[in-house]
Amino acid sequence: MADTITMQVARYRPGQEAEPVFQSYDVPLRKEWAVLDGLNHIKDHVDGTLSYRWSCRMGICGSCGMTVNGSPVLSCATFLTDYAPGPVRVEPLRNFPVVRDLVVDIGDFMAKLPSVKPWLIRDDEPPEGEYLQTPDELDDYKKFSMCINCMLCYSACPVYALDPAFVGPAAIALAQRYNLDSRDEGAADRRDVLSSAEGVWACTFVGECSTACPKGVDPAGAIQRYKLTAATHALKDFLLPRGAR
Amino acid sequence: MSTFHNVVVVGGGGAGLRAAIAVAEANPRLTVAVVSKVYPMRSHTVSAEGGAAAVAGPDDSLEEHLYDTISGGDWLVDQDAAEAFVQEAPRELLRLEHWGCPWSRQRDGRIAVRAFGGMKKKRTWFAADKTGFHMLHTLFQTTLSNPDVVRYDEWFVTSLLVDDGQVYGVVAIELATGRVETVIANAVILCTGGCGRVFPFTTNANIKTGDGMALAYRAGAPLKDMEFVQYHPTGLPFTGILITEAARAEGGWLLNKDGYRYLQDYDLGTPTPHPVLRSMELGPRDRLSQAFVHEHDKGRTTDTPYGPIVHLDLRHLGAEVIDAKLPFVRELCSKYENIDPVKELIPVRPVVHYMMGGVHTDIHGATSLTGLYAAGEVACVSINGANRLGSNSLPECLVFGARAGQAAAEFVTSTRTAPGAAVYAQARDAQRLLEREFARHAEGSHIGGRERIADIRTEMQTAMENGAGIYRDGESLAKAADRLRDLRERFGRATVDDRSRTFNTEAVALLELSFMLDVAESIVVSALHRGESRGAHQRTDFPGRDDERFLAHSLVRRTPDGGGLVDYMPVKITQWPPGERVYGR
Amino acid sequence: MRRRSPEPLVWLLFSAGGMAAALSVPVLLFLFGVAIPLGWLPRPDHAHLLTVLRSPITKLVLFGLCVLALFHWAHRFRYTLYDGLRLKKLSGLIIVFCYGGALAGSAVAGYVLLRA
Amino acid sequence: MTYVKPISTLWWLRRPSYFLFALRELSSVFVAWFVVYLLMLVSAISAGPEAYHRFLDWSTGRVLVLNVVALLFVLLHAVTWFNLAPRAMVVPHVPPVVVLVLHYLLWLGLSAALAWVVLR
Ligand SMILES: Cc1cc2nc3c(=O)[nH]c(=O)nc-3n(C[C@H](O)[C@H](O)[C@H](O)COP(=O)(O)OP(=O)(O)OC[C@H]3O[C@@H](n4cnc5c(N)ncnc54)[C@H](O)[C@@H]3O)c2cc1C
Ligand code: SF4
Ligand code: F3S
Ligand code: FES
Repeated sequence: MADTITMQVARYRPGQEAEPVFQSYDVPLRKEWAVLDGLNHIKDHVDGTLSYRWSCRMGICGSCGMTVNGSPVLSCATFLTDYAPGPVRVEPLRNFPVVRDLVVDIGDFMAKLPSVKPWLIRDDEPPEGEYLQTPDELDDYKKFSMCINCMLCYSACPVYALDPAFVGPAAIALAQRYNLDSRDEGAADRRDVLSSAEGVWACTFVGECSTACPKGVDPAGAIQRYKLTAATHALKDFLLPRGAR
Repeated sequence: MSTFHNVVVVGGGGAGLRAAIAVAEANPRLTVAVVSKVYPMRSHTVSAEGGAAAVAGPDDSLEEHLYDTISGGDWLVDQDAAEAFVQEAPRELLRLEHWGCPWSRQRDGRIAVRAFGGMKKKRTWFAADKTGFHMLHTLFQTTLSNPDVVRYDEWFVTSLLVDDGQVYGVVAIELATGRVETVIANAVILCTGGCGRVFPFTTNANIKTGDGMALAYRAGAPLKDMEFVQYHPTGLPFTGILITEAARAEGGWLLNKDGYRYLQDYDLGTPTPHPVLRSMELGPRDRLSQAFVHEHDKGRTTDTPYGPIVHLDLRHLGAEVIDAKLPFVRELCSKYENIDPVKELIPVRPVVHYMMGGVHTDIHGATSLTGLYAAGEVACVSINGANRLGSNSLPECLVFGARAGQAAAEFVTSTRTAPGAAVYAQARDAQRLLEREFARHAEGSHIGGRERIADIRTEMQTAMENGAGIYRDGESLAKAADRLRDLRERFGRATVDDRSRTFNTEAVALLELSFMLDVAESIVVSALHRGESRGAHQRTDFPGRDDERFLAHSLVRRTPDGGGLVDYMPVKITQWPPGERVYGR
Repeated sequence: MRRRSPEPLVWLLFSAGGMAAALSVPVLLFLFGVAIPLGWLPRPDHAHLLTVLRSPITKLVLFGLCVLALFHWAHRFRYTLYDGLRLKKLSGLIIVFCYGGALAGSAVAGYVLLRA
Repeated sequence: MTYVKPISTLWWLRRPSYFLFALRELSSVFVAWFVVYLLMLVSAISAGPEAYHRFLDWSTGRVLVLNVVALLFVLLHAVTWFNLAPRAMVVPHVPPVVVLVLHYLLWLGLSAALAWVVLR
């Protein structure tokens, strides 16, 4: 095994470049080094001006998403040796405006998130103790509660690229996380946004969101399930006379 | 430019978000801002795995949780604070349940609890082994429903605005634009988390650089018990990724290189096939980490390129238990170590994990400065004493986050003091100061050569590991203090190559390093002064606990020349006089 | 009042069509489009096919299949034009072409099957 | 001052998975073609034996090529459709694999039944 690997890193400094350019760096190739370790090596020892986000380096904070050799991944959980002998191409996440180097603007998601009301909605006062929930009921939504908001799914989804108004995979999965929670009563409140044209109906089930998801959330499944729910609802509305509803 | 909010919370982790909700609930007319250098859901609370302790079942009692906490903290715990803590923890965790936290459940639908190190009863609530993740996201999503909570995401706070001993807001850099902004407020709550990055090998995220401790320290608030740094006994070599204590609570064993459960040699009980509470692998973290050092001295650890290790054995638990209770452990091991804990041993070593010390506060989260509050890991309310028990920290964030929020809300509702002209002048100055600071570091031509931020940081971390590690003595600490003085001087020559305003992470790293140097120094000074061994602070030159002289909290204040001045305040003891810490017997 | 969108209903038709097509089209296309013309299988007796075709059940089933399959095409093709060729601007036109086409096709199918 | 990367109309050529998706979407055209072909067949059958045989003769050559391509696309449609089914249809207490297997069994059964009706 060679002991270095070339990383081609996309650089974009507003005011300096009109569009991203690639800069190559040679970094040591070590068995346990993630792509993020390579970037940290560059930043600490070669070029302090390289900008990117990271924090937990254990795949749970969701800040280090990047495009590595064309695929959206968590750079702290993707290893350099998997790309040996290289070069490794590191670019910012696709489908988001690039702020600087590998940093993208996820403001769009942050603005959309509250619109699907991802919080527990109840009309009544909470009980003295806990709401009871069996392990089976927990399993009904557990998968969808694993989202770390890393945005890999948005980066993978071509529909989001083409139609930025699309609410998008993670936000819909989070809405489903609450819709399917036995303690929640807010499904009706979420329906307007979810079943709008920019909601689930914009998704053509490309499925790349679920392929990209590092936490097994399966947003594509969440969306597809909601389509079924929404369609059943619409059918009922359509078939039943107004008074009977 | 400046904006105004009644209360500013610095930090969007467990403590910060809980505090913000508490402010909004206490008085809906108040506006509250959450300023955080990362998006709130990226805060380090997200990495907490094991669980959150609160008395839950009928077979447990507040008394027992209180006693475990006090003895676990080697009696350096303020018993009134700990009492408030154990009393309010269950309610707080229950509130989180009402907000949707997916706690793991028993068959009948009630909350499940698990065992944890140093706890006599099973009282640790958990959401599989992603407890912090679920708690943080639940809190974050709950704040989304509250329009009174205004967020300033990716704003880096650089200093507090202080006028005449009262705090009136913060100065911050908006990272996306590089603009220096001020947020004026009647009260500030610091919830910036810990400072593990002061050490080389830590479970802590990149963002845990002790900013809030340094902010308060510089503003004149004393830091308390800074010498107590917790090493967690089971971190993965190289990455420092934590293998949660829950792995041992579910029945994991620690083995030395001969496959021997070595903890039995360190007065931690006798090995049994099934886990026994407060015994062996379920002893407290300080004792387990210390045992590792002794094993190493006896040559019974295994050497690896990343230092000596022992092994954590989960194989006998079987795939089913591991997948149900410890799925993240399995995921982390396979991802970062390429091993499957169902079939293989996990290499582990002690790793810096948690800061018992912090900004000194009373039991309402109030600091010594008017208008300044602190909660979470940044604060030292003194419920953790000389050694925090696993799973006490998450509920601490909630209990004291809520208390600080309420106290701050009351304070701003009842006082009329408005920020004077001096504050606004300071706000204007702050911008110029920061610009000048950067210009200085950005200048290429320094007398005495240029210094890289990363080099200074690495040397600081090494100095801390060597001088103020699991075992320390007067000599090692003095040497560390020297090194730090030296590094501070070199810091003046540190250069920033990045001149861009947009998302300048090099500038952030520079500011963080300056914060860390302050924090490191406060740790070393405090440790030098405490001539005894207690909990996580083990002096080889003073091996015994000395209640005569040191049953007291250390308080370190910053002197004008940048040094630290240490004095002591008494520990509040209401029920339990200091006793012997007994585990496994 | 919630804005009524026809999207769920056309999606249901799309899905039903997708399912019907997935289940029955491969075998039918294989038989009549490939295997029989190639002579891999003997040509079925005309009389037999006519009897089968004249049964009202067959007519109904085939009619259902045609309508659903056409709506499946209409819906999917609409999005193919939107995304694949980036023609969302022409949305109005595309909708008329696709669903209109499906309706017209259904009418033809009805006519052909009734007459058979 | 952010940079937004323009999207090419040929975006679906950029990644193999996108290309496969594009093919899957295109399958609908061949489903529609099948309807046309089926209706032509029905007309031919109802028009009498000669028409029927003429139709089958016509179905060799170029039409056959078209039908082979159409068959491949329709198979792609069927396989992707069944594979995705368990994700949309979540039946409580039934593992997704079972849903998947049931779909394939149904497909098999129905195909056999149709073939039997035709070839009997
Ligand atoms: C790996 C790991 C596992 C753990 N497991 C457990 C467990 O099982 N049980 C338990 O009880 N405890 C556990 N702990 C401890 C516990 O998680 C932490 O002590 C707790 O989460 C700290 O929360 P916090 O809100 O105080 O700070 P954090 O969650 O660290 O949040 C700090 C916040 O402050 C902000 N901030 C910091 N500096 C600035 C600045 N200069 N300007 C603006 N914003 C700033 C950050 O952006 C962030 O939002 C664990 C810790 C670690 C490291
Ligand atoms: S759904 Fe998966 S990919 Fe999308 S943001 Fe959540 S964790 Fe990331
Ligand atoms: S990739 Fe996009 S189109 Fe739908 S299935 Fe996923 S959101
Ligand atoms: S650094 Fe946190 S997910 Fe990669």
